Amino acid sequence: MDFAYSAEQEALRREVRQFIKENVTPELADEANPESDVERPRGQGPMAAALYKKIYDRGWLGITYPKEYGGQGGDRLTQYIVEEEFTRAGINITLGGSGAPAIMAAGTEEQKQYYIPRLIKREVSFCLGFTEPHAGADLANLRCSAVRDGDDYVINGQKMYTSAAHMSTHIYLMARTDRNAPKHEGISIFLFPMDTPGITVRPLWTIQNNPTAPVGTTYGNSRTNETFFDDVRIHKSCLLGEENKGWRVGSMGLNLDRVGASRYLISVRRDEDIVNWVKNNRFDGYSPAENPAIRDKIAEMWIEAQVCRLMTMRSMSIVERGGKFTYEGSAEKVWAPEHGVRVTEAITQMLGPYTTLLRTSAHAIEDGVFAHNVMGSFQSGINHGSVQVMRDQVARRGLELPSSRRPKKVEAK
Amino acid sequence: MDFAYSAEQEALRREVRQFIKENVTPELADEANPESDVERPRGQGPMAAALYKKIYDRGWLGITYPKEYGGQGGDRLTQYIVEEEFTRAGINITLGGSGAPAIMAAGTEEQKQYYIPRLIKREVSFCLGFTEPHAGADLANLRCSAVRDGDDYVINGQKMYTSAAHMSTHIYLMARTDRNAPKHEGISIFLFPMDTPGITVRPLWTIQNNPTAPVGTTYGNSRTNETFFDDVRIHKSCLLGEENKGWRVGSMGLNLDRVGASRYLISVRRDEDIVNWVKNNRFDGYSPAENPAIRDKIAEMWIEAQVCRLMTMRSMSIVERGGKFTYEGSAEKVWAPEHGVRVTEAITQMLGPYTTLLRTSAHAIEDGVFAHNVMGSFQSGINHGSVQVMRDQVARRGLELPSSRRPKKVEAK
Amino acid sequence: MDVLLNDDENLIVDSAREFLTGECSTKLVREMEADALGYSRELWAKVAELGWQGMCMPEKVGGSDMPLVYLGLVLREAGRALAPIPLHSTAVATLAVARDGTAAQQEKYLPDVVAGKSVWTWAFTERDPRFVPEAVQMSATARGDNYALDGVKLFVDNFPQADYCVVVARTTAGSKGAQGLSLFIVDAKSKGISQKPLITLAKDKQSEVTFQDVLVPKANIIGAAGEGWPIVERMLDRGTALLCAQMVGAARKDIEMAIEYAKFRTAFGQPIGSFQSVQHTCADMQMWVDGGELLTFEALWKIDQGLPASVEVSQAKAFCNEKCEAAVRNSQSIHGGIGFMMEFDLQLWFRRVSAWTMRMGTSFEHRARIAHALIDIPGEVTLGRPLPAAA
Amino acid sequence: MDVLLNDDENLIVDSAREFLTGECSTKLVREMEADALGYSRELWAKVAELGWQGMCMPEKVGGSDMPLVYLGLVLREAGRALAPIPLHSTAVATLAVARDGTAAQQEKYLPDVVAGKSVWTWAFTERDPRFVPEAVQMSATARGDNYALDGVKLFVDNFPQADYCVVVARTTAGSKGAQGLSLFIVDAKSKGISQKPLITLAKDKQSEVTFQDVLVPKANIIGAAGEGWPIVERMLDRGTALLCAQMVGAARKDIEMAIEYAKFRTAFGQPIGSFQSVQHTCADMQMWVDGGELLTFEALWKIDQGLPASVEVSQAKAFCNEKCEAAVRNSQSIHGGIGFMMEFDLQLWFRRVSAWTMRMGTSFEHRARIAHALIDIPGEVTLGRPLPAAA
Repeated sequence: MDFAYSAEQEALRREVRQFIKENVTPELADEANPESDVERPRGQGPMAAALYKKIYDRGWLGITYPKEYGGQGGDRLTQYIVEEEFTRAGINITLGGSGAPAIMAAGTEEQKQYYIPRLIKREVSFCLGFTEPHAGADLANLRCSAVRDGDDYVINGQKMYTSAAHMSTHIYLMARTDRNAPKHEGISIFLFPMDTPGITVRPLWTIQNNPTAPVGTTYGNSRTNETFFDDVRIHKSCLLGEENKGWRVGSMGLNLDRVGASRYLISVRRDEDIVNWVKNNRFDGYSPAENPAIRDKIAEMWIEAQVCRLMTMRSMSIVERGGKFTYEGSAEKVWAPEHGVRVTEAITQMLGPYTTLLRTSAHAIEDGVFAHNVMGSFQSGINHGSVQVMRDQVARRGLELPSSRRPKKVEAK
Repeated sequence: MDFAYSAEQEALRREVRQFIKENVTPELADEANPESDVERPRGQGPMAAALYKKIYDRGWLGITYPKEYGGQGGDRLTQYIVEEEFTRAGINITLGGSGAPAIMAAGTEEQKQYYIPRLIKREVSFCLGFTEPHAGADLANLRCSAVRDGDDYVINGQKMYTSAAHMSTHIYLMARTDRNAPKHEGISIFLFPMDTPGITVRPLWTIQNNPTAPVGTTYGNSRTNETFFDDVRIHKSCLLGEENKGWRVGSMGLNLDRVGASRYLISVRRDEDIVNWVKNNRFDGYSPAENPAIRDKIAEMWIEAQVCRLMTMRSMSIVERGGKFTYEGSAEKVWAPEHGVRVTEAITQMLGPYTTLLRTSAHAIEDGVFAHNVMGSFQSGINHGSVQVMRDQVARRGLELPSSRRPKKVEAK
Repeated sequence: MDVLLNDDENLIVDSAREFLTGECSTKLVREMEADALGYSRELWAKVAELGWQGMCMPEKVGGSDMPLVYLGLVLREAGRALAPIPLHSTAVATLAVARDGTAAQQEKYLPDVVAGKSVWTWAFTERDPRFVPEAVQMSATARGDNYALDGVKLFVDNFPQADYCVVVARTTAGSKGAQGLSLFIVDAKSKGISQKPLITLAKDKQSEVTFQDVLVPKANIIGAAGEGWPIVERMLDRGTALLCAQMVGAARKDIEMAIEYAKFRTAFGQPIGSFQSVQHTCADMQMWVDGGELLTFEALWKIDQGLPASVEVSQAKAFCNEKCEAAVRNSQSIHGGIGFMMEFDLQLWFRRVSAWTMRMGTSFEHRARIAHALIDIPGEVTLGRPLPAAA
Repeated sequence: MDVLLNDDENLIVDSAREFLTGECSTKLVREMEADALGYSRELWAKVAELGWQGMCMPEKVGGSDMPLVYLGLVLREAGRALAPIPLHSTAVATLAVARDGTAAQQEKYLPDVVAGKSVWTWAFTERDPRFVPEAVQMSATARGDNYALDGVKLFVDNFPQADYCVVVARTTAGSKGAQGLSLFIVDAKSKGISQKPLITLAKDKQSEVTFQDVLVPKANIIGAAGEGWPIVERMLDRGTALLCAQMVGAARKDIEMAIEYAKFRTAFGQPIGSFQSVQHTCADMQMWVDGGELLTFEALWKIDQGLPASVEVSQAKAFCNEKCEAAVRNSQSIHGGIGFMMEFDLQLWFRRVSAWTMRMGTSFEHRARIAHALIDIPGEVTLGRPLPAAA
C-alpha cells in the first residue's frame, strides 16, 4: 500500500506545472479549448499549435504509446500525472477518445504506423460515430450500414452527437456489415477521412451554446452534430479489425474512456473551486465560509471528492499492475459523475442567485463556471455508459448477481 | 382546499387529549403496550382493560364501523384524529390489522355480527397468518394448505412472523385451497380460534428483545412467532369470502393498512422527539441545538416529516371523498418509512454515543427510544409492502409505466 | 380538512390550462427568450382580460379579491406553460401595495395593474444575497417632500419592462437590521436609475439596477417610514410561496415529459420505462413534485387564513429548491442526449426550474428560519399543530 | 503510488482471516455477548501468540514495530469476524504509551501487553460527547508524588476487563480548552474507582467510570504535565482510524452476506438479486464500503509516514459513519424479516457497525474539522495535494 507518488513522479509533476506556468497564458488556454469558440477547429489556433509542438517536444503527448509509433513507451501513471495537470489548466493532451487505443489493439501494422504518430502530433483527429437516433444506451441497435462492393465499402446512415465532427480530420465509425447476424455480431469499425464525398455534418446546439461555457466546465459541449452518410465510398483498408467483429473493439475503447484524469477532474474540480472561492471572497457583510451549515456541506462534498480520487487511484493501481477491472472502472463511473451533480447542486444553494449567472454576465462568479455546470453536470452520468448501466455492471460483474429475465445484458455506450 | 380541521374536529381532539391526560398514566401506557412485556397478553392487564372500557364508552373504538355492528358510523377523519392522539400516548386503539376491514368487505352477515362487535370490544383479536418461509415479498407463493374434508377444512403448513400469535384469540389466515390453479387463484382466507387443536406457536425473538423497547419506538416488536399447523380441522364456516378468491380480500386489507395515523406517526415522531429534546437539554457546556449544522439537519428532517403528514392528509382527503388511490397510498408507504430511517440515522450523528444506549441503561436519552429505533426503523420499509414494491406501484399504477418482461406483477405483502 | 382541489379551484386550473394550451406555445416561449423585453405584450393583455393581474386585488380597484391560493394555482399553470409574462414580479410588488399601501396608493396605481396596463417589479437584494434585513444597504435620504435613493440592487426581475418597482431602502441613516427600513413605490423610468442586464441560464430578464440620487415622493412609502420590515417579510413570504407554485407547475410538466418519453423510447428491446431503475426514478420524481406542491399550497392557504405562515413558506421553498431540481435533472437524464439539445423543448423547463431554485432564498437560509422557529421558541412541538409561538 | 495490498499485507490479511475463521465462530461471538467480561480470554491469548497486541509495539519490549497499516488490516479482519477481544481499546491506549510514553513506562507496561497478559483501555469522554479539549472536566490535583483524579468518564470501552486505563484529565486547575491537559496511566483497580455498565445496542462493554480521589503516581503521566493535548489528539486519530478499519471489515462481511442471500432467495420466480433495484442497492453498498476502506487506509498510511493525517482520519470516520450504516441497514432490508431475528447471525454485524458509527466522533464533528482545515487556513486547495498548512 502506497498512497504517494514517487519522488520521480513528483518531480515530473513540478516540471509540468512549471511548463504550464510559463507557457499557458489565459488567452492561449482559451484559444486551445474547443469550447471557447464553437467554429474554430479544435486546438488549431496558431498559439495552440505552437503550444502543442512544445508539449510534444517535451515528450508529453502519447506517453503510453510505443516509441516506434511516435509515443514515449511510458506508463499510465506518468500519463495520468501529466494529463491531470494539463486538464486542470484547460489543455486537452489526450489523443481524443477511444480511437487510438482501439487502433493499437486491433489495427494492422499499416494502420498503426499511419494513425498513431499523426494522432500524437495532432495532425489527425477522430470524431466518434457510434450513437444513432435509435441507438443510444442500446448502442448495438445501430442501423448505419456498410455494404461491401468490390474493394470498397459503401456507407449509408445517420450518426447522432458526433461531437467535433466539424473540426475532425477523420471519423471512427461503427456500422452494420451484416443485417442477418445477431445484433452484436454484424458490426464493424471503420476509420476514414471526414472529407470523403457524401458526408454531411449538421450542427446540433446544446443548452450550453450561448454564451459558451468556461474552460473545462462539464462534459457538455456547446456544439455537437448529427452526421449523414449518403453512399460514402471507402476502401476496404479502412476496416479496423475483422469484419463483423467490431463490437468488442468498440467496447474496449469505451471502457478505457471511463477512467482517467479528465473524467475524474470534471467531477471534482468544482469542489476545489468552491473551497477556494469561499475562503477568499465574501458578499459584503456576509461570508458563506462562516456559515457552519455550508461548511458542513462543503466538507461532505470534499470527502466524496476524495473517494472519487481514491477510486481513480485504485483503477490506476490495477492498470499499473497489469490487472483487469472487474467492476472498479464502472464504480468510478458511477461515483464521480453522481458526485459531480451533487456538488454542483450543493453550490447552487451556497451561492444562491449568483449561480444563475453565465460567463458573460456582470457579477458572474468564477467566469460563470458554476452556472454552466448546472446545465451540464448531469451529462457525465449519461455519456460513455450511463450510471444505470454502470451499476448493472458493478452488480453483475463485480458481485456476480444474476441477470433478470430480460434480453441478454450488453455492453452499452 | 382546506388544510385545517373543522371546529368540531378540533374540539374532539381536545376532548381526546383531555381524556388521555386524565386517564393514561405512565404505568398504564406501559401496561397497555404489547412491547412492554413480551409475555403479557396484549392490552389485557387490568389497568388496560379498564381503560379500554372507558375508551369504548366514549365511542372511540370502531369509529368507522356501522352502529349495527357495535361501531359509531363515523368517518375516517374522526377516526384518524382519535387514533393519532392515542397512538402518541402509546395506546393502540385500532382493531389490530386488516382482519376487521376484510370481514366488513367480504364476510357473511353472521361473520360480521360475530366478529366486529367483539373486535371493537377487544374480546377478540387476530394475528396475521400470511407470510411463510418462502413467501415474503412474493406472498402469493404460499404453501400452507387447506383441504376440504366434508364440512371441514384441514390446515397444514407453517406461517412466519405471526406477531402476537401467542396472545391473540384468533388467526386471520391465508392458505392454498387449490394447488392446481394459477398462483393467485387458489388462495382462500380463514378465520378461526387460536386454541383450535393442532396449532403450535413458537417464539422468534427479534433484535429488539433485550431489553424491550420503549412505547411506540418502531414497527419492530421484541417478539414475533412462527406458527405451525398440523392437521388443524376447522368448520367450512371459517372461510372468509369465496373459496379460491382470497387473494383480493387479503390484498385489500393490506392496502388499508398502509395508511393511517399509526404508520404516519411511527415514521415522524422521532422528529418531534429530537426537537423537543435538544431545545430542553444540553451536555454540560455543549448544546447540540446551538450547532447550526445540526439545526440545518433538523430543519431538513422536519420538512420531510411535513411531507409525510401532508401525504397522509391527502390520503385521508381521497378516502373522505369516497375516492380510490391510484398511487397515493403507495407513495405514503415509500416516503414515510424512508424518512423514518433518515431521521433515525441523522439523530445518531446529533447525539453520538448516547444513541447507543438502550432503555435500561444509565444515561439513556428519552428512555433509549433513539437507540431502539436504530435497530427497528428499517422494518417499516419492509413490512406490509416493501418500499421497492411500493415504488413499482407508484410507477405502474400511478404513472402507467409498462411492466418489464418479468413474471406478471402481483400484489405483494 | 380536504387538501384536494374543490370545484372552484378546479375550474380556475382547467380554464387557465386550456387558455395557455391555446395561447402559449413553446414557439412563443422561445421567441420571448430572444425578445428585448422578454415577454409577450399580447399575452399580458389577454390574461388581464381573464383577470389574472387583478385576481387578488381589492374590488374597489377592479380586482376580484380572491384568495392567494387561486393566484397560486394560476401561477402553477403559468409555470407549467412557462408563460412569458411578468406575472410573478407584478403580483409580488402590487400585493404589497394592495395589502399594506394607503387607499390613495391603491387608487392611483392598482386600476392600471388590474387592466394589464402596467408591469411591476420589486427590488430587495443587493450584494449580500440573503433575504435578511442586514442585506439592505441602499439609503433613502429625506429631502423636502421626497426621499433620495442611492445604491445598487441586484437580481431585479423584469426591470427593463417594468413601469414601477417596489424598492426596499434604509430611511434611517446608520440603522441596522430590521430597524429603519422602508418600501418605496418607484417609477422605473425615474431620473437617476440605470440598469445593466444580468445574463442568466434561464434566459430571463434580471438586472443590476443602480440608483443615483433618485427622488421619490414621500407619499410613495408603503407603510410607516422606517417600519417597513414586517411589510417586506410579508411581501417576500407571498412572493416565495408564489414562486414555489410556479416551480411545481413547471416541474410537473417537465417530469410528465420524461415519463411519457420513458414509455415510448426503447432500448434493449423494451421501453426504457419498463426498467425498474427508471421506474423507481420516475416514482421518486412524482413524489418529490407532489411533496413540493402540498407544502406550497399549505403555505398559501395559511397566508389566506391570516395564520402565521413563514415556517410553511420556508418548508416549501427549501424542499422545492432541492427536490424540483432533482426532478428536472432526472428528466434530463432519462432523455439522454436529446434533452441536452436546444432544439428539443425539455430544456426550456429545466433551465427555468433550476434558476428558480436559486432565487428568493437558498435551502440553507430557509432551513435556518425553520430551525429558529422549532428550537429557539420555548414550548413543545408537535407535527401538524401550530408552533409554540408565531415564528 | 499503488493503493492495493502488497504481498506482505496480503499475507497479514490471509493469515488473520484463516485464523479467525477457525477460532472465532458466531457461536463464540454470541457467548461473549452474555459473558460478564465480554471477551474470550482464550482467543486473547492466542492472538498474543500471533503477535497482534505487539504488532506496533517497539522491538525492545518484544513487539514487531510494524506499520499501523498492518494493525489496521488485522483490525479489519477482527471486525469482519467480530472477534470478541479488547484489541481496539488496548491498541489505542498502549500505542499512546509506545509513542509518547517514557522508556520507563514502556519497559514497565508494554512487555505484558505484547504477551497478551494485560488488557488496556482509555477514557476521554465525560458528559459532553465531543472529542474536543473543552469536553474534559476531570481534575487531577497534585498531591506529593501523586495526582488525585476526580470526575466521571463515560463510554469507557472494556473497562471491567481492563488492567490499565489511559485517562485524560486537567492537571491545571481552571485551565480551559487544550491547555492544562494530561494523560495518566491508571491502574484500573485503583482505590476510588467505581464503574457502572452502560447497556448498548451492540451488547458490548461500555462503562460510566467514577474517579473519587484516585491517586496516580506522577511517574504515570504520558508526556509533560499540562501539555497532553497533542498526545491526546494523536491517540484519538489513531484510535478513530483503527475503529474505521474495524468498521469496514465488519461492514464488508455484512454486505457479502446480503449479496449471497440475494443470489439464492427467490421471489416472483427469480432470485431477488436479479431485480434491478436490488442489484443497484448492492452496487451502492459495495461502493460505500470500498470508499470507506480507501479513505481509512490512506489515513493509516499517512500516520505511518509521519504526515499530517487529521483531515484524512476525519474523512474516513465521517464517511464510514454514514455509509457503513447505510450499507448494513440495506443488508437488513434485503434480508427482510429474517435479518431482524436474533437467531439469524446478520444482526450481530448490524448492531456493532451501528454502534461504532456513533463512537469516536460524529459526522458533524469530523466534517467541522475538515472544513476548518479547508477553509480557515489560507492558501489554495487542490485535491490530492497536501493542504496548505497542517490542520
